[in-house]
Amino acid sequence: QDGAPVRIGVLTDVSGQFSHEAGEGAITAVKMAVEDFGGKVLDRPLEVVVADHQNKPEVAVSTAREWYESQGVTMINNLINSGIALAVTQVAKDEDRIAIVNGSGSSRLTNDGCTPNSIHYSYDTYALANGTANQLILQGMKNWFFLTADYAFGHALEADATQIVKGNGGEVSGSVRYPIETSDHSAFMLQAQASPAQVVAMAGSGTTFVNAVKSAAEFGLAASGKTVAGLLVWDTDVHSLGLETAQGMILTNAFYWDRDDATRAFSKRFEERVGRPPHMGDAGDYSSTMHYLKAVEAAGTTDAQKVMAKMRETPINDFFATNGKIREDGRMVHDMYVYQVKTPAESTGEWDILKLVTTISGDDAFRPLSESQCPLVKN
Amino acid sequence: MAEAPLLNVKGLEAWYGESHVLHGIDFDVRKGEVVTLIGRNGAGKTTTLRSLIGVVGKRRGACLYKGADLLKIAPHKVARLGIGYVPEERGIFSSLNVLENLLFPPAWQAGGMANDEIYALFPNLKGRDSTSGTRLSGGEQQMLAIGRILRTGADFILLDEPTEGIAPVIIEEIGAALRILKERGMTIILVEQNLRFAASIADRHYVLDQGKVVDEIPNNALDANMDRLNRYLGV
Amino acid sequence: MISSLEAPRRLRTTGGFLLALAVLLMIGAPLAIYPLFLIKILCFALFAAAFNLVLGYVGLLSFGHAAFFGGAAYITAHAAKVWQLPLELAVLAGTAFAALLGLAFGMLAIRRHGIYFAMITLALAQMIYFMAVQMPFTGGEDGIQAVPRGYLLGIVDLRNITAMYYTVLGGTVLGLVIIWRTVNSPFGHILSAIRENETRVTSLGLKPERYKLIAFTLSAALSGFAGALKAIAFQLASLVDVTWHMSGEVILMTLLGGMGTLIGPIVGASIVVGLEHFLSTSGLPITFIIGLFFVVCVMMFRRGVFGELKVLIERSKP
Amino acid sequence: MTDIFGVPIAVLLGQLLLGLINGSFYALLSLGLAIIFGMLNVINFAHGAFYMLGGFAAWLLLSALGLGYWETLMAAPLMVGALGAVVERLFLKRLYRVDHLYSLLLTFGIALMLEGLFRHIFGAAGKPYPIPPSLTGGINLGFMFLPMYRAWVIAASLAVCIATWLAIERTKLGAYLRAATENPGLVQAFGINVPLMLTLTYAFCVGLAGFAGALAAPLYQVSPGMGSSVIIVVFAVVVIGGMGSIGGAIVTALALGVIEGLTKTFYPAASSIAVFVVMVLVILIRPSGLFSREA
Amino acid sequence: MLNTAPIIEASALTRSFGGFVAVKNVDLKIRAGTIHALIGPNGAGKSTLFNLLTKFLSPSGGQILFKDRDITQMAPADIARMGLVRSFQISSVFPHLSAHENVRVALQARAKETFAFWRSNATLRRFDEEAARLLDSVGLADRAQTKAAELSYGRKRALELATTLALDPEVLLLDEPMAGMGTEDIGRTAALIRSVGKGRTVLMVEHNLGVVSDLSDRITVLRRGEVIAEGSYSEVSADSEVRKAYMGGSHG
Ligand SMILES: Nc1ncnc2c1ncn2[C@@H]1O[C@H](COP(=O)(O)OP(=O)(O)OP(=O)(O)O)[C@@H](O)[C@H]1O
Ligand SMILES: Nc1ncnc2c1ncn2[C@@H]1O[C@H](COP(=O)(O)OP(=O)(O)OP(=O)(O)O)[C@@H](O)[C@H]1O
Ligand SMILES: CC(C)C[C@H](N)C(=O)O
Ligand SMILES: [Mg+2]
Ligand SMILES: [Mg+2]
Repeated sequence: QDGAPVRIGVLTDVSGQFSHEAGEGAITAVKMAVEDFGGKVLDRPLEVVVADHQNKPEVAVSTAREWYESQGVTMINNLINSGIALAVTQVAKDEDRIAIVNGSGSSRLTNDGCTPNSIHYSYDTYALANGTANQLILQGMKNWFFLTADYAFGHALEADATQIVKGNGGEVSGSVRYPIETSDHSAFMLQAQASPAQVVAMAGSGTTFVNAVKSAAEFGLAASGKTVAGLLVWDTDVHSLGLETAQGMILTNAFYWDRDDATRAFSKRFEERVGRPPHMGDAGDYSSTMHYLKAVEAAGTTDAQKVMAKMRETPINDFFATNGKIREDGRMVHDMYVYQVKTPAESTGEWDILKLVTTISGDDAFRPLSESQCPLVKN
Repeated sequence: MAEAPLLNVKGLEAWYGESHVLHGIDFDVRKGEVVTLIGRNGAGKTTTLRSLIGVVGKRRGACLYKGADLLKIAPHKVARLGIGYVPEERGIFSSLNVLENLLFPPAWQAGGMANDEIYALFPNLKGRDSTSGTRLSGGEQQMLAIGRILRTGADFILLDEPTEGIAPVIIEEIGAALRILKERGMTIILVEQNLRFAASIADRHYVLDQGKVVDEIPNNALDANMDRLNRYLGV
Repeated sequence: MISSLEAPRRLRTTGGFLLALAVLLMIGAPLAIYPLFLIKILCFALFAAAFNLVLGYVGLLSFGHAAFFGGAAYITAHAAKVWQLPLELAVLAGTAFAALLGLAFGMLAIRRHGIYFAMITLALAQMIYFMAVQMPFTGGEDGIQAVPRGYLLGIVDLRNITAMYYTVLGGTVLGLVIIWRTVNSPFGHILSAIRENETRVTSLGLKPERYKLIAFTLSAALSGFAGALKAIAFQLASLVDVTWHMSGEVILMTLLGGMGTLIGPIVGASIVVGLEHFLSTSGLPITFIIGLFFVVCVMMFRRGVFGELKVLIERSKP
Repeated sequence: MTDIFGVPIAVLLGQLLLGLINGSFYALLSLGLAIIFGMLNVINFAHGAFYMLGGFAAWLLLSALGLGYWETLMAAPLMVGALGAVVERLFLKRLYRVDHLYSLLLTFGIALMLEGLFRHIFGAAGKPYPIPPSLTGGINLGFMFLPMYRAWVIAASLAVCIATWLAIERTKLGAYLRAATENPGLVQAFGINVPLMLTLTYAFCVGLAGFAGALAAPLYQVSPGMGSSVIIVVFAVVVIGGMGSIGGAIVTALALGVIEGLTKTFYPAASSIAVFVVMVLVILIRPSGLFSREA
Repeated sequence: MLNTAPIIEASALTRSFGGFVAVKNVDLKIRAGTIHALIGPNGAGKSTLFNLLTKFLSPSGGQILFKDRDITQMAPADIARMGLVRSFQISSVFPHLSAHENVRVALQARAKETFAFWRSNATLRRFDEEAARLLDSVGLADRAQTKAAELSYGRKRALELATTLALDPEVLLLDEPMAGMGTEDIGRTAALIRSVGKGRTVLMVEHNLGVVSDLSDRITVLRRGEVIAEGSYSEVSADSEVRKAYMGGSHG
């Protein structure tokens, strides 16, 4: 026990479809946190172990179990892919170790899937949909059209946004659900164009989302006076689309590298190692690892419940969050930001892509505890 | 005979995978001759023809044709020398119809038969143009296989058991056709089980056994050598 | 391909010896290797062996076996979690579902040959896949988690990983025995005759479709059984198991090990699962390497690892 | 304005046109696939990967060499075709004699390798390829806004498809190829250089996929996964049309594009399955496909 | 013997392919216990007629009675089960099974021991003796363990015959059983057909007129899908129509 290394696992998608939303970035971020922390905790060396779950839940579950049971891993971070995040958090509960999710966005992680051993840190679908919908309604755009990826994740985004739209007196004039394998969205663009909606909201992620935005540009949706909103947009998506295509899009994010001096300082170091600035997942990976290590130090043990308690009671103040706090459902509550994609003319660099529209305070951003179905929440 | 043979095969060996099938075949064919290869089942007759045309994997020896060694030139160039091949299994393409099968082999030389002549020779083929090649009856496929080679202008033809599965009347017709071809100066190697048929057109017979040429019998000496022949053929 | 129904005695003894060795190894394995990993190997070994029943012994290339494997996993997971059926019934439900699905697929596809068979099974499996994406009970791409493992026969607590391991081992051995029995039975004899020459079998007064359908259904059921065991052991059911990539992977396992042999698919499954596991922490591009394996295997060991071994044994002692 | 099941006729017309455009993509891809199957007896699972390569080739030529759209559209298929020739020479060639299971697995492996490699190098997110300035904007057809680029796509792909079809069906090349599948030795014995012909055919068909990829680059993100998402549908097209029937592949591709487009309008949830439903129905009724030679 | 009742009775049997009529209004009666030969020029429709009788092709018109039952609509496998079994013009064996196993498959089919997947292979041993006897009867006793694919062409034909006989059919349909056989094999096969023909009905297609004249009780001559003559060998070979259409000048 004494002197045995404390291990932190990064379980992520290194080579698959989510690799640009996690993968190398996540691994580097966690390693940076460990280095910045000094490479030791409780006088024991810190080690980072990494596995590529290949988006296969069994690989993730057996790796997680093996890590927790026999490799001395006390915390697993990142966990992209909602199916995997939901499964591994259950493993963490079974094994009484800790899992922190920065990759997956599924708000089920703090709802019906919550556990006392897991934290959903960086963002979730509820906060993203909520932020963007609120902002656009505020600007007076009350008539919405949804273009939704036809799977649980897309449905959740759409449902969360719809609730806000309707709750604020807006209306949804149409919604199409595109099968997740679709690469051609032109059929839906015609429908969107024919609808009276002011906002065309894209509830999806990844390549299909990117392709949908491309079609929107091609069919001149913006030119015909509609606003395109992305309900889950990563910086990397915007970069990959190019500003020409993505300009003007409204989106919500948990982090943007160019927000202030602190974010820029971290981002500079990160970019040197990865070749691109960090996005909300990377920043969350770093911040949460740091928070975890501090809690271990403070608790004087790696015991999961004691560390969890420490993490909950300590507010998070770093470049990522101001006064962030972890609720009993595992949600890390912090401010969220609504951005708009810059026009090519406004941009001064390759990654100079977003401009801030507004900040949403943490308490307004995330699903209120009163609506939670998490059994850990007593209400 | 002063004239050099058109084809001179020397020490031809051939293999199927690891099995050594021909163990040194020697024979020659002069221009305008009909020569048969006879022998029991499995003696290597078909393999000899296949070696000449280049569809056997591994070969050794020499097959000089008009001075060029057939073993040394690329398989697809053999036909361009005017050599035509009618395979034992007929080789009708099922994905092509009768007409396409007939027109299939490119005519590498002038002097081939016109389609009408071929139809006159094999009336069964007439009017069947759009039937899929292998839907023809066994005998009709044989006719098609011979017919398509006659189109190409080949003047040296390798025929592998052209009478198998053919009705007696048509065997007679094929015999007549071959005699006409011979008169036109065509050279033919014929592999045949039907001795009576072979005797009606051939000049000489080579007897094969276990991958070797074991005897040569001129056609006019056939009757005199019947006993010897029957011994070779295991009758 | 099996060359003959009755392997030479020497080979049979070697095969039997290897099998006994394998079973002994598997019984002792949890001492050395992480059990959950072994469970995964077992489940995929059974899946590949079941798949091989149709590919290797009937000569039908199914490109839709993921539907049985993954479909059964969903049903089992749902039965155990939502209907709260006892373990045995949940597994049975999954297996039965796969068998019915296999029967249905089979009835639609069995008369077709070669690539058409492969494509129909693929199309049908894709339908199952899209249903799994959209039906509420499957949880879409999230899948079903937190499936209770329950108690074997109401007594043995399967939350204990060792108990779980031996349960799966038992199930796998049972499945393999069924496959072995089928292949080496009068029925299996007819199957290989059908693979060799279907028309001739018809002319002998038998209806090949019926035999193929039974074999296909059995294969589907056993694939489902493998999927059901996996759902219980891993406590989840996911979309991955019903994708066409999974159907492709099981072909790889079978081919890699050696199709038409009983041990081949087991060897193949171990290699693929092991590779996946090893590569996950290697930092190498996994898809690329799996692809490379396909290519190398097709170009160099067409008979598969076990198949090549068998040939070596046959050659070494003439 | 009149509606059909709640869909305005104008939108419906638009959907038909868009379906046709998508169909013409399927046609380019399934054409090559059908020829490769029909002539080489190979089930080319790598077809999608070559399509992806076409896209990447275009992107690389643009971003690294600064070539213009038209140059890349010419060069990308050539590059992909050359790679195809290498693949055929090194691997496929040795598998013609064995069961087609093996060539299927080989090409499946190659597809995985290419996809894995490109994801490793270029990441999963994909790369943007802008619509060339000469083809931006659109035409207002009255019933819909048709982006110029899509009009160009349909024209270009149909022209290429028809030219290919003519080249194969109206010359003896088609007969040579079909015969070579059955009995390469004999075709060779008739004086035809079969190995060369097969290599060129594979290279050409794969080049067609590369052309489709380059053509698609401005429409869809150039990403490593772009091939694997269309390949299955394209397979279905070929099976429905009848393996090896070239005209059949083209007609079926267009028809399926339309069917898929219409399901996207009326019942989007089913649009991914529509193709497979059609496929199962067709195979049950006409086992070897709608346009195959055999009954 | 020639006066026994017909066991197969086909009437007005017709089959066309597209516009081409391969079998046209054929009436055929095969009497039980006879060896009946079917001859005719290439493409006359002999193999097609075989395919129709065994339902490997469906007739476009006409009716087939077998043992007084109408089998026109039956499936090929069921017809085989009723005792009407065929061999193929192009030899049709199970190439990777040994000769012994080839025959055993047929014995299994006859004994209906085909679905038992729970039973051991050992139950098949009971067929071994019978299989050996059959192989012996076609001269393959020493080849029992050879894979069918490795047998020479003539031996494959013999194996095909043994497999067909294993079903103990009442009626045997043989399509060119001698094709491709060497002279020695032809003699043996003819003797075999004669001996199995006792107590059975045999219908065969053959171009070897020596064999036909030697074996057959009755001959039907087909030309362009139609019956042009029927009778004993001497009757048929005397028919000038037949000589012109089929035999040619040198036979007789
Ligand atoms: N593809 C093959 N693979 C292996 N051995 C073969 C192959 N083809 C023929 N053989 C063997 O090669 C030998 C010679 O065969 P070949 O076909 O040349 O005989 P043949 O004289 O033409 O006989 P037949 O009169 O039966 O046609 C035979 O022993 C045969 O078994
Ligand atoms: N599936 C088919 N499609 C078109 N034509 C066919 C088909 N099957 C047979 N035929 C034609 O029907 C005729 C009769 O064929 P069949 O095979 O019965 O002849 P056969 O009497 O057995 O001749 P052979 O003695 O040459 O074997 C032939 O002209 C053949 O081309
Ligand atoms: C990568 C994410 C944006 C989406 C993914 N489905 C998840 O929830 O994990
Ligand atoms: Mg021969
Ligand atoms: Mg016939």
